[in-house]
Amino acid sequence: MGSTSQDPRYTPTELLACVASGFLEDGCSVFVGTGLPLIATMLAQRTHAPGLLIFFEAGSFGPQLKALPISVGDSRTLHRAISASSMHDLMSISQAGFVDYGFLGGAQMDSRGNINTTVIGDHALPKARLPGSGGANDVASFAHRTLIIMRQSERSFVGKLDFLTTPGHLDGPGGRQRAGLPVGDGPYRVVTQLAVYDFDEGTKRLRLHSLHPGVDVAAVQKNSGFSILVPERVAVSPAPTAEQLRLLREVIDPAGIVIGK
Amino acid sequence: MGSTSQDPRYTPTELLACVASGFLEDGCSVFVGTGLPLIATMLAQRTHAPGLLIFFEAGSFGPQLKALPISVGDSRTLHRAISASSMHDLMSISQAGFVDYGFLGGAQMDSRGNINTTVIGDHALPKARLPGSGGANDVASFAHRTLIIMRQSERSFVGKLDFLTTPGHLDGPGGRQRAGLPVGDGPYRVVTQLAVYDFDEGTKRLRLHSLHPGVDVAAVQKNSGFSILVPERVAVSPAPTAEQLRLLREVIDPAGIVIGK
Amino acid sequence: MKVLQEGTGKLLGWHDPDEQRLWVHEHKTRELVDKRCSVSEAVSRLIQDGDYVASGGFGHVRVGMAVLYEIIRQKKRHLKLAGKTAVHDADVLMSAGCVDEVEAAYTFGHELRGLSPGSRRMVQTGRVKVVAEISNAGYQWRFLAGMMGLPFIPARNLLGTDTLRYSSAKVIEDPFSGKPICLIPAAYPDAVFIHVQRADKYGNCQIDGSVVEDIELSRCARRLIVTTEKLVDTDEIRSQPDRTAIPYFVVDAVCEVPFGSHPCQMPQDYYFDEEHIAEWLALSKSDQGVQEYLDKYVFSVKDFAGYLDKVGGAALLERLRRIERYEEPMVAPWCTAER
Amino acid sequence: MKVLQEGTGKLLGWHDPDEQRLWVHEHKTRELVDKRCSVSEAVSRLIQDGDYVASGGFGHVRVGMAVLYEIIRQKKRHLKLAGKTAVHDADVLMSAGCVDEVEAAYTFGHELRGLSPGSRRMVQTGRVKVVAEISNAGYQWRFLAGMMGLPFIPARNLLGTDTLRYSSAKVIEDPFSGKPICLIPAAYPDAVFIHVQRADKYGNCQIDGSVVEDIELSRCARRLIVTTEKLVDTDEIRSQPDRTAIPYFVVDAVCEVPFGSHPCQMPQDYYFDEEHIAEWLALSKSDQGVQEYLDKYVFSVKDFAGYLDKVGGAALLERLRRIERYEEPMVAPWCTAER
Repeated sequence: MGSTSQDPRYTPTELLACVASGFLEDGCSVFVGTGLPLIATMLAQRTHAPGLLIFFEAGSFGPQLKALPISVGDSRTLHRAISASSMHDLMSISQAGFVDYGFLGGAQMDSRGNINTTVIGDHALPKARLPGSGGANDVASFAHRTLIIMRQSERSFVGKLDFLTTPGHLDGPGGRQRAGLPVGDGPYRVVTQLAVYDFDEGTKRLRLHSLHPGVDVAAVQKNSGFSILVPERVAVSPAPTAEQLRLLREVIDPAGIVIGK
Repeated sequence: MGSTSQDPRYTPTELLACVASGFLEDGCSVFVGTGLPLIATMLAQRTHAPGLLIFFEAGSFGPQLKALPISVGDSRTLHRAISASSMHDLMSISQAGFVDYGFLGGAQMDSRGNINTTVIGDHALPKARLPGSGGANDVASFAHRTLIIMRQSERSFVGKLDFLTTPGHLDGPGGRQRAGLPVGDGPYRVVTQLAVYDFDEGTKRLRLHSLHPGVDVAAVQKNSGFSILVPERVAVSPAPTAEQLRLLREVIDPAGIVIGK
Repeated sequence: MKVLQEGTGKLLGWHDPDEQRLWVHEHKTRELVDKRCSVSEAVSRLIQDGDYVASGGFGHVRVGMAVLYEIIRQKKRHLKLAGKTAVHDADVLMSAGCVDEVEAAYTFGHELRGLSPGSRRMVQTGRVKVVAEISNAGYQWRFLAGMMGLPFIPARNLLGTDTLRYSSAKVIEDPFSGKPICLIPAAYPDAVFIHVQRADKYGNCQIDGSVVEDIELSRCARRLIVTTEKLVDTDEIRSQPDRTAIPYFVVDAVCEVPFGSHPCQMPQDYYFDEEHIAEWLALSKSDQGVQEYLDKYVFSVKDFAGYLDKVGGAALLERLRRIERYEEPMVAPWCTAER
Repeated sequence: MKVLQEGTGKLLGWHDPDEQRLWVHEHKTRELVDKRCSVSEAVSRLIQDGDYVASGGFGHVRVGMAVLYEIIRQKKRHLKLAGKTAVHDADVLMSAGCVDEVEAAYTFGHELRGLSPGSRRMVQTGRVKVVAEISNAGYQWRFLAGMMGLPFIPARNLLGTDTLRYSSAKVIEDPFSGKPICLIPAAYPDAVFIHVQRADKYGNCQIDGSVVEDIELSRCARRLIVTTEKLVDTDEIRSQPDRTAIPYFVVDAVCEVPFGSHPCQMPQDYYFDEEHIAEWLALSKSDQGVQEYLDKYVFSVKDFAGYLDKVGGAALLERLRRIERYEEPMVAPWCTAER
């Protein structure tokens, strides 16, 4: 039925954060929300990407984060920032192409990397009302590449979204362009507690990229409501280093607000 | 041929500035350029309209002017201003309706209060190239009412403009609305060295409103390239007071930069 | 005018720009008048049942909580709410039964703290209707269009999604590039409340930290209540005009409310009161709990000063200041509780 | 897409927003790199013959004169100029023969000082073509559209006039109000130079006084040269982030140039050098005079420091500071001369 044997030295959440942080290159810009994307971003800034240019939607440009912000509008997002500006300024330069990576979470995702954070069930009288787009639609529309970080399961990786909040590859190759979205790569990598995925060029469908240590292909397929493309060769994701774990536990999230979950 | 007998106690320019300043009510807002409109505005702020809200296009909101600015971007426009902002902010709130009076000069005006400050002669190879719209088109489009201050002559009050830079009443009643311009009264008063004019409601043509002391109707018609409507009763403009003249000469423009001309 | 696609969302707070111009001309005085008043007076005079309302700040950062509690205390009803970057503010207001309709960009969530039990229940039981969807950038551009006195602003987001289908935006072919482009309609809220660090009695305001979308929101508001941590002399404003975020002539009322953002954050001053927010998040899991919270913190006190005494007074507030300055660690009971 | 009216003006500096996005992605580094260099190097590297160029500030307020003189010194040719709020800067650049085409909002005038003999003569003799007309608000909204990565921004000015007929704007029917609305195309200048009070070596800039349209202009520029009165440590920027007007990642070169706006004004620092401007206005009445001026102040000196010595050195600059502080009256020889 698939193995997801867990290394006792770290939790699935810690693994997720460490793997995701690896996709942020030094000298790049990232537009980030709260939660796991932020933890991964802070980790990157404190390890291999000290020159990471971080954007928060309330108007923070280029902070050097000291403590975990609760909100993307929290004054902690402005710690040693180069500019405390406005949402208009930030969204404008994003639309104009200054964002390399948009870094998102999601409640539901489909095989094209489209995301739902609006409703589960019917829109008029939903089973579960979720926050809505927030800045997610904007980030996924404007960033050159989108990174998605979420927990995968049959309920979260779905064949059909209840609501398409945020654009991935929409209906497949050329979909973003036909809709009028800005030029860019769209969803680039999806990181879950089990694996890393990318998208097949020809179909823009989710494809396995690397398995986390101890996870096999069967586990990945089992925890998805749609079928995932599996290439011939699949790499193994790097395990967290001791230094990464120390930073997460002692410096970035000592209260365990995110990684304790 | 018409009389323009001049009172030796003041110059035509001083008279112009004093009469024009009278149209600015206390507690109103005025969007103003350099030169005579500014002199008149400073005079109003120092006499009957201390609470005049002055806007300069480079981004000054509500200054209490101390010395005559050379430029509408001059830091002197910011003296005790309530806000030093941007042109975008200022033009935006103007478009949204926060400007009561736009205060303009002009090189040529037609009988509908349309203004030319772009070219004399052919556009491609003009006899005289002028600065262009500057903020004039914006002010005249956005202000609820436009005040125009200029020297009148057969050459400046013309039947047909060489170039319609800035909208007055365009082609007559309803013209502004048909063009899509924001709701407002358009040109409200025109002040020259000879008289004050308004616009006939039915035709939106220039109409004599008051004659300056010592000026008769014939002089007004003679110094115009088009025929000016004359109502049955024409008032006489107030002569400058001693206090107004003192302020102009000693406080507002002691170097005679504008009023010395 | 060929429209390629049209959202089915309800168009809240849009006016023909000419109609809005006349409204500004008649209702927004350019006179320097003393606009100080009590929060109670400001709310009773400037916020009416059925209004389309928006709150400044960022949902739980720099929020005018005194106005929000007063809206609840005065039992305003049938409000239409801008769910712009709505967090704690929107949650409390909806849970209290003041709101009938909401346009949602970010709503029903407390960011890192999880989802909002109170306002989600209101929607899931049909007591609040989400009448339109939009994104955060989209919402602030609604305010930008309003500030600019325009009918719409173009944008390249929303396209291709259900967010667009449920929005009030339209898609046309851009006559310059030939590509589809989204037109986001202006918003002119009936009533807006914004909390700032400093203001003078006329309404000139300074904001520390990000202005978020308050430049735009303050200027497109039909009626604007400013609450301020501190009243300052107008000379202080005029001596540093490049610090002014909101000019007086867009403001209708000024109320001095120290600690007026509690339990939310005031950047560079005090941090979130996470213990209080945790209490709200726990109580708001039921209608009874909401009523208990409101009885305790809103209906049993006369005003915000009474509320501050109740939540912990000066000692608490000093602790929140220390947390904001990183002198004390933040505690997050809502986090511990879940684990 | 039905277009009701289309201006016949030449569309300068417009790109499809997607093309511009790719340009930004490839050419604008997000890395923190030291961008300090000499003005001579910045101009030779970042401004090319035929470029569409724009100057920051307000024409004779906060203008990067060192870059402007260097453009002349390096004999750049066939430039297309944004005549946005162009006063002294545009006059000198056109008179020097660097410019072929201009889009005019405010150009050919020195505000209170009267018209510009030099640049007007260039147009009136056919050596410079005015290829499009626009207004000041219209021009800065071209930059706003550029900053926002949009093809156009709507506006309610220009309508009904020859300014519109000779512009590059289009008129459509607004799908929300049904009324005609003007669409102003984005501008993405090839090269922009902006002078600021303070900047760090990466290009983070602070501006005192009005920012005019430099927020928008800095962000839509394809290549941006910043000159600064003073280089400051990046810690100074990071300690007051709400004072930053221009973030480093839109900047391509940073040059420290004290008194770099002379003879123009630097708000809160030094006033216009009206005697120098009067000399220019007098000399620029003829081609020979222009040549004489340029020989004296541009070609005979190596750089801006040499120029400052020539115009009057430290004593003059101190006097201009005193005038800015109202400690000495302004003198205006161009005025006296006319009387």
